[in-house]
Amino acid sequence: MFVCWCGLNIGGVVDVPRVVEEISGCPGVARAVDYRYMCSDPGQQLIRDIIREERLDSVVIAACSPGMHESTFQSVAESAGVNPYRCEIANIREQCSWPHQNEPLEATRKAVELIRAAVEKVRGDEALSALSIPVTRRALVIGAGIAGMQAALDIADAGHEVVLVDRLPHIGGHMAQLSETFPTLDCSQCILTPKTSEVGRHPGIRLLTSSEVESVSGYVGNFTVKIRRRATYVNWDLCTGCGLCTEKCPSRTPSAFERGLAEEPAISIAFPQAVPHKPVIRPEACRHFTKGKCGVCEKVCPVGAIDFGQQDSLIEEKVGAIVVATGYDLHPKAKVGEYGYGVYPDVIDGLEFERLNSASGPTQGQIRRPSDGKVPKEVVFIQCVGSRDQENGYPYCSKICCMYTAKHARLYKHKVPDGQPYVFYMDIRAGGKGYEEFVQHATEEEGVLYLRGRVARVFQDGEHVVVFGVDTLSGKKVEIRADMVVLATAIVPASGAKELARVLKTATDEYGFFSEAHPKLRPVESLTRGIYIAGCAQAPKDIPDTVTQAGSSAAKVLTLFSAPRLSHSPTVAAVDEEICTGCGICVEACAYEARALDTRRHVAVVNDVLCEGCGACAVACPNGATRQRNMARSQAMAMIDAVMG
Amino acid sequence: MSLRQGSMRYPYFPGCTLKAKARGFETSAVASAGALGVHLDEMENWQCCGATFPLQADNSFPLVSPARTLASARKMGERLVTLCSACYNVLKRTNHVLRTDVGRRDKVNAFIEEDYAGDLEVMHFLEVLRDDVGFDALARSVKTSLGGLAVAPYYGCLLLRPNDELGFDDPEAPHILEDFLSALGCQVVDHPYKIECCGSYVALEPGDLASGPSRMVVESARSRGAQAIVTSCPLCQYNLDVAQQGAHGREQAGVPVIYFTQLLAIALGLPEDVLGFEGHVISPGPLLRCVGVVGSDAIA
Amino acid sequence: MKDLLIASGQDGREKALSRFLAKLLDVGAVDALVVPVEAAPGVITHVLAKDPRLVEEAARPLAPVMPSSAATLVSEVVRKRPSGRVAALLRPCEARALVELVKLKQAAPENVVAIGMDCAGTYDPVAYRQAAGNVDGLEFREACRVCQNPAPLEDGLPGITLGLIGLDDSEGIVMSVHERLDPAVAAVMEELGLASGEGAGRKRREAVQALVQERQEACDAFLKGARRGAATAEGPDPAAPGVSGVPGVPGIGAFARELAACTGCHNCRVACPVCYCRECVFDTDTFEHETGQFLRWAGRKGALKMPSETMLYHLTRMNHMSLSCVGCGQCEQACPAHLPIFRLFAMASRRTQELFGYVPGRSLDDELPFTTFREQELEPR
Amino acid sequence: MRLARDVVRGEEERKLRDISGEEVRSCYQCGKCSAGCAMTSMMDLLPHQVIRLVQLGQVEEALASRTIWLCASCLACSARCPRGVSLPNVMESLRVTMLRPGGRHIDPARLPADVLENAPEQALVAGLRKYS
Repeated sequence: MFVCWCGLNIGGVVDVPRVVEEISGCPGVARAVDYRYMCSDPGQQLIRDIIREERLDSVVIAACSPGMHESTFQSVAESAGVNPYRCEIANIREQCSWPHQNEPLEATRKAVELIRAAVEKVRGDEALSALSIPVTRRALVIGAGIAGMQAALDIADAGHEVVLVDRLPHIGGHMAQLSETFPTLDCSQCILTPKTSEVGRHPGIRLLTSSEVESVSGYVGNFTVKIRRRATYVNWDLCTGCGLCTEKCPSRTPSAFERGLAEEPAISIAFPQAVPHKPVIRPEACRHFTKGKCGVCEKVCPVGAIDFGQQDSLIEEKVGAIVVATGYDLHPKAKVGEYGYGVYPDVIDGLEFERLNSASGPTQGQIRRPSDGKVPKEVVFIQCVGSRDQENGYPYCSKICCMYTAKHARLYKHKVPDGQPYVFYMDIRAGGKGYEEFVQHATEEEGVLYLRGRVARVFQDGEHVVVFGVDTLSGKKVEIRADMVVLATAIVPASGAKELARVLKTATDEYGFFSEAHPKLRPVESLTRGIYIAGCAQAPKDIPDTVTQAGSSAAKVLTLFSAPRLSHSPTVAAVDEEICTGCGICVEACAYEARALDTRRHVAVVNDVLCEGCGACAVACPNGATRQRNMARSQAMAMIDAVMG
Repeated sequence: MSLRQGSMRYPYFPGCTLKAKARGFETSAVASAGALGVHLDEMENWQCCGATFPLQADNSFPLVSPARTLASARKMGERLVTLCSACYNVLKRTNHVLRTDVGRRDKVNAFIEEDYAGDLEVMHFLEVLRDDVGFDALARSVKTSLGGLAVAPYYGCLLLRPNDELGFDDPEAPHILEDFLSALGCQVVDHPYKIECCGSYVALEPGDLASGPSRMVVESARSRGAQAIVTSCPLCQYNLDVAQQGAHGREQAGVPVIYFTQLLAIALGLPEDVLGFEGHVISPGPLLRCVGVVGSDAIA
Repeated sequence: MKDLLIASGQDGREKALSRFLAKLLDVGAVDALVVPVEAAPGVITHVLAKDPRLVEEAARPLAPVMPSSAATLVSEVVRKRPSGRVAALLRPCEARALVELVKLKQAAPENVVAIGMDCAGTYDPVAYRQAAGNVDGLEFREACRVCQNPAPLEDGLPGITLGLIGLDDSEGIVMSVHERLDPAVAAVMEELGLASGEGAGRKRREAVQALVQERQEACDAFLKGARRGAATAEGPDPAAPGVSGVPGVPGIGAFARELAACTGCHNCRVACPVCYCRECVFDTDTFEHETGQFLRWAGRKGALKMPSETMLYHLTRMNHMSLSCVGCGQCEQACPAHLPIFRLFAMASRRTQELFGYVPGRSLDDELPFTTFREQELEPR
Repeated sequence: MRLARDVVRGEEERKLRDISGEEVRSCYQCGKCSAGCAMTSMMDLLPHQVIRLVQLGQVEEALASRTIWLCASCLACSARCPRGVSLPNVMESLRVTMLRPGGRHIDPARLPADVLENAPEQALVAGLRKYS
C-alpha cells in the first residue's frame, strides 16, 4: 500500500502520515508507506523494492487518477513480479484532495475510506493477462477536405492503403471554395490542386466520392465498414470529362458550390479543377427524373456514359483505423433574423464572399453584390455572428473569423480601391504566425475601419442595407448605409456529424464536434480506440492547424499499424452461465455490440475484444450472472462496506 | 379552425385605457368581433394590469393585480383575450411567472388567497382573428374595400418582446399585422422602425423626450408612402400622434395613427359611431373620406 | 374478430368449457394443456394435462382462485422451444405476465396457444379452501378489487378469448378468436360449428366497459388512499431511531415501517410471475459480509434490524420488477407476514410505468423500457 | 476612478443584483444593446456603459446618469444580448435604488395639465410606477 503526496497536490490537504498509520492496520495490508512523488523514478524503485521485500501479491497505490498513471504503476508492479491487474489505484487527488481543499480533516477521512475500498477490491482481483488482437493495416479517412486529404496522403505515403470517402462528388472540401488564404494571400486553388491531383492519382488511395459511411462494426485494428456509394447516373469508367453534357443540359438550379450565387446544370462538375473531373446528375434537378422526359445528356455523350438506371451500391471495407475529417458548416441563415440573413440578398456570409472574390466564381472574381450586380462602395463586415453568443448561437469562438474578415476587407480594397470596408468586431484574435501583422496591415495600409462593437440590426432601405451598430470605444451609436454586408457566421459541425458519431460509436460535444480523448495530451484521438480526428470535425480551425492535426492523426494511425498485434485490457465482462437466464437485457445494454445471446444454450455471451469493460451489462443484469472481471459484485459490496464502515 | 358564425365566445379583458382615453379601440373591436361571430364577454372582476411588467426580482407585489385578474378569468374558461398591447404583455408575462416560478406563484397565491397555477392561455385579439376566425375568412367578410389604402403596421415592443415568454410572432420580422392588413385589402407599407420603441412612458419626462423616437417611427412610415399607421397599443398611438403635433404637423400632412380594430370596423362596413376617432391629434377622417372609405361627417 | 357462443348445456358453462378444452387435446390441435383442476375439496391447482378424459372430468377452468400464476408454469414448460403445442388457460394478469416473460426471453411464444379469459376477481386460496369452495361472504383479493384489466387485452399473445363478464351461467361463454391463431386450432373451432355469439358479445362488451370504469375509479381511490397513508407515515420514527429509515430520503421511513415485519422468506419473489432469474442475487454470496461487519453496524446504529438486507431486497425487486408488474397480487397472497407488498408495488409501478408510457403485457411489440434508451427521455417535462 | 476589492465587489453592486436578479458580470461589452437602443440620442451614457460602471462598482456614477430614466423597458437590448443579460432589469434596479428610499423622479402633482388630460391611462400608470 503506497500513498503518494504528489507534492502539495495531495500532501497539502490530506494528512498523509495519518493515512498511512490508519491503513497499516487494515486486514490484508502487509505494509503501508508514503513518498513525495510516487511516479518518480525513486518512487517506482521504492514500490519494486517493497514488493520484493514483502513478497507482495498485490498492490494499492493511492495517488492521482488512474487515467494519469495506472499504466505506469501496473508496469512497475509487473516488473517486480506482481500481476498488473492486481495493482489498484485509489484516486485521492482528483476525487479527494482537489475537491476538498478547504476540508483537510474530511479529506483525510475520505482518503482512508477510498484506500480501504481499493484494498478490498484488490483482495478480490484475479491475476489476468492482456488479450491480444490482430491489426488490419488499412485506414479509412472520412471527409476529403484539406484535413482528410493530408491524413490520407501521409498514411498512403507510408505504404498503407487508404480508403478516402467524401459525400460530395469531388474532393477538396471548403478549401476549394476559398479565393485566397491568410496570412499570405496565396490563391487557395493554387496550393490545393497539387494535393487534390496527388490524391486522385495515388495508387495507395481508394477514392470513393459521392459516398457515405453507413455502418461500422468491429474494433480497433479490425473495423468492418459499409459505405454507400450514391448513384451518379454517369458511368465514370467510360466518361472522359469532356463536358459536352453539362453544356447541353437545359436545367438550371442554384449551385451549392457557389453558395446559391450562381446556377448550374443538373449534370455538372462543380468547378474546373474538380477531382475527379467527372460529372454527376442531381436527380432532384434533372428533367429526366423530375418530369420523365429529356435525356439530352444521354444523346450528346460521345461515349455513352450516361446511365439513368444506375443504383446506389454498398461497398464493404476492412480497415484497422479510422480518421474522421468531416469538416464544418456555417451557422444556419434562419437563425440570424436581426441581420436579415437569408432575406436581404446583399447580406451574405463569408463563404459567399469567397465565391464573389474567386476567379472561377459567379462574377469571375469581381466584387459585385448579388442583388443588382453593382460594385458595392460601402461594405460592412460583421464578426461573431452566432459565435460567442450563448443566447442566440454558440458560446464558443469560431477562431478563424477575425483573420478571414481581415482578409476579406483587404481583398475588397484591392479590387475596389475607392470603396470603404468597415469591420464590426469584439476582440481581434490573431494568434498565429504572421496573423497580427496581417490585421495591422489592414488597418494601417489598406484603410479598413475597425469598429469595436456589435451590430444590433440590419435592414433593407431602398437599395441600401442599413446597419445599426455601436462603437463602444467612442461610446457612439453608429449607422452605416451600406451597399453590402458580410457576416462572419459561426462555424458549426458538418451536418450529420452527430449521426456519424453514433455510427462510429464515439462521442461528440453538445454541438456535434467530435470529442478528443484528452484536450491537451491526446488531441487527435477520439474517445474510441482506433478512431482519430482531424480538422474542423473537432473544433473550428484554420488551414495550418488543420494540416498539422491531420499529419498528427496520420502519425497515430501509423503508430497503431507498426505494432504486430494489439493488446486489449482483460478487465472485460464475463458470464456465469450457470445462473444466466438468457433474458438478453445485457445485449441491449451494451453500446459496443460485445454482447450476444447464444440461442442454442439460451445464455448470453461476451466478445472479449469488443468489450470496453464499461460495466453497463453487469449493472443491467438483474441477478449478477454477468460480472465485470476484477469488479465482481462481491468486490463492489466489499468496497461499499469498507467505505461505509 | 374556420369561421363558425355565432359560435365563438371568449372572456375578454379591456384594461383601463380602453374604458377612458382609447374608447374607440374597444368599441370598434367589440363591434367588429360581433360582426365576425366572435363574442368578447367582458370579465366581471378585472382590475388594472399595472400597465408595465415589473422588472424587480425581489418584489412580487406588482404581480398581485394581474394575478387576481388571471385567477378570476380562469374561472370563466381556459382563455382570455386582450386588445391593448400593454395588457397583453403584462398579463401574459405574469401568467408565465405563475406557471414556471413555483416560489413566486406560492407567494402571490397566498396573498390573493387563490390557487391559480398559470394555466390560462392569454391571447391577443389579433391571434383570435388569425387562428380562430382566419384571415381568409376575414377577407371574405370585408364589405368596404379599403381600395389599396397604404397602411404601415407598427408593432412596438409590447407585442413582441420577450419572445420566449410571449411567442407572439417572429420578434425580428413579425408579419401578423401585415397579413391582417392584406386581408382587409390594404396596401402594406413595410418600414424598418416597425419594431422599434416609440418612447413609451418616457412621454411623462419633461421636455418632450419621447417624441424623438416616435418621430423616427412616423418618419420611417411616412417616407415610404404610408397614409396611416396601425397599432394595438394606446401609448404608441398617443406618442406617435402627439409627436406630429409640432413642426411636422404644419410642414406636411400628418400620418393618422389608428387602432387596427378601427380599420377593421370600417372594412366590415360597421356604423361610424363605433369608430371613436375623437381625441386623435391627426384626424383620420379627412384621409378616409378622401380615399372614399368613409362618407359621413360622424368623423371629426 | 368474430364472436362465437359456447352454450352452457345442462351441466353449466364450466363443464361446457371443459369439454371444449378436452376436444382440443382429443383431436390433437394442441399437445398439452395447462389448466386448473380441483385436487381436493376447495384446493385448486394447475396441471399440465395430456389426457382429454382427465380434463373433461376434473378441470375447473372457472374456479375463482389463482393458486399460482399460470404464466410461471407456462414459462417453465416452454422456456426453450418445446416439441409440441401447449395451450394454457390464462387470466388477464397471467396472460400479461406471460407477455412480459416472452419479452424477457423466458418463454418461446411460437407454440403457445393462449386461451385468455375474463376474470372479475379471485379469492384468497386459503379462505377458499376453508370455505370448501363456498364463496358466499368472501371478498375478492385487494389486487382484484382494483384490477383495471378484467378482460384480456386484444394485442396480447395470439389465441382465443373467453368472455364471461356480464353473462350468467346459463348464457354460456362468448368466444372470440385472434386473427393470428394457430391454423390447427382454428380448424377445430371451425369444426365445432359454434353458433354466433353476437348478442352475448355485445352484452359482455358493455359489461366489461362498465366494470373497467368502476375499477379505474376504485384504483385511483385506492392509490390516493395508499399515498396519503404513506405520506402521513413519513418522517423519522421516534420509536426506532437508526433502525428504520434512511435520513434524507423522503418516504423511505414509511417504506421501512411497512416492511418491518418482513422475515426475509423471499416468498413474494417465488410467487411473482415475472421475477425470472434462475438464481437470485439475494441467494448468492454477494451480501455475505465480512465477519464483524454486522456487529460494527449494530454498534454504530445501536441496533441492526435482522434479518438484514430486507429493505435492499424489496427495493431491488421493485427496481427490477416495477416496470413489468402486472398487478396480479401474487406477491402479497404469498406473504406469510401479510405485508402490503401489492400496495407498495402498485404505487411504485404506476409512477415508473407512466414515466416510460409503458403498459406491461399490452403487446409483444412494446419494448421493455430497460432495453431501450432514448436521449432526453428522462429530462424534466 | 479608484478600483479596489471593496469597490468592484461592493455592497451596492450586490444589492443591485438582488433587485434585478441579473448577473452583470456576464456582459462582455460588445455593445449590441447600445447599437439597437431607440433612446440613445438623449442618453448621456450608452446602455453598455451603464453596465460597465456597475461592473466596475461605480454605482454612484451610474445612478447619476440620465440613461436610467430614459430606458423605456422596450427589451430590444435583452432580446439580442448574446450573454443573456436583461439590461432593463438592471436599469430598473438602478431606478428603484433611487426611488425606494422615498425619492421621486417625477412628482405626479407636477405633471403638466395637457399630459394629465391627454396621455392615456396606460402612460400615467406605467410612468408613475417607473418614476415615483
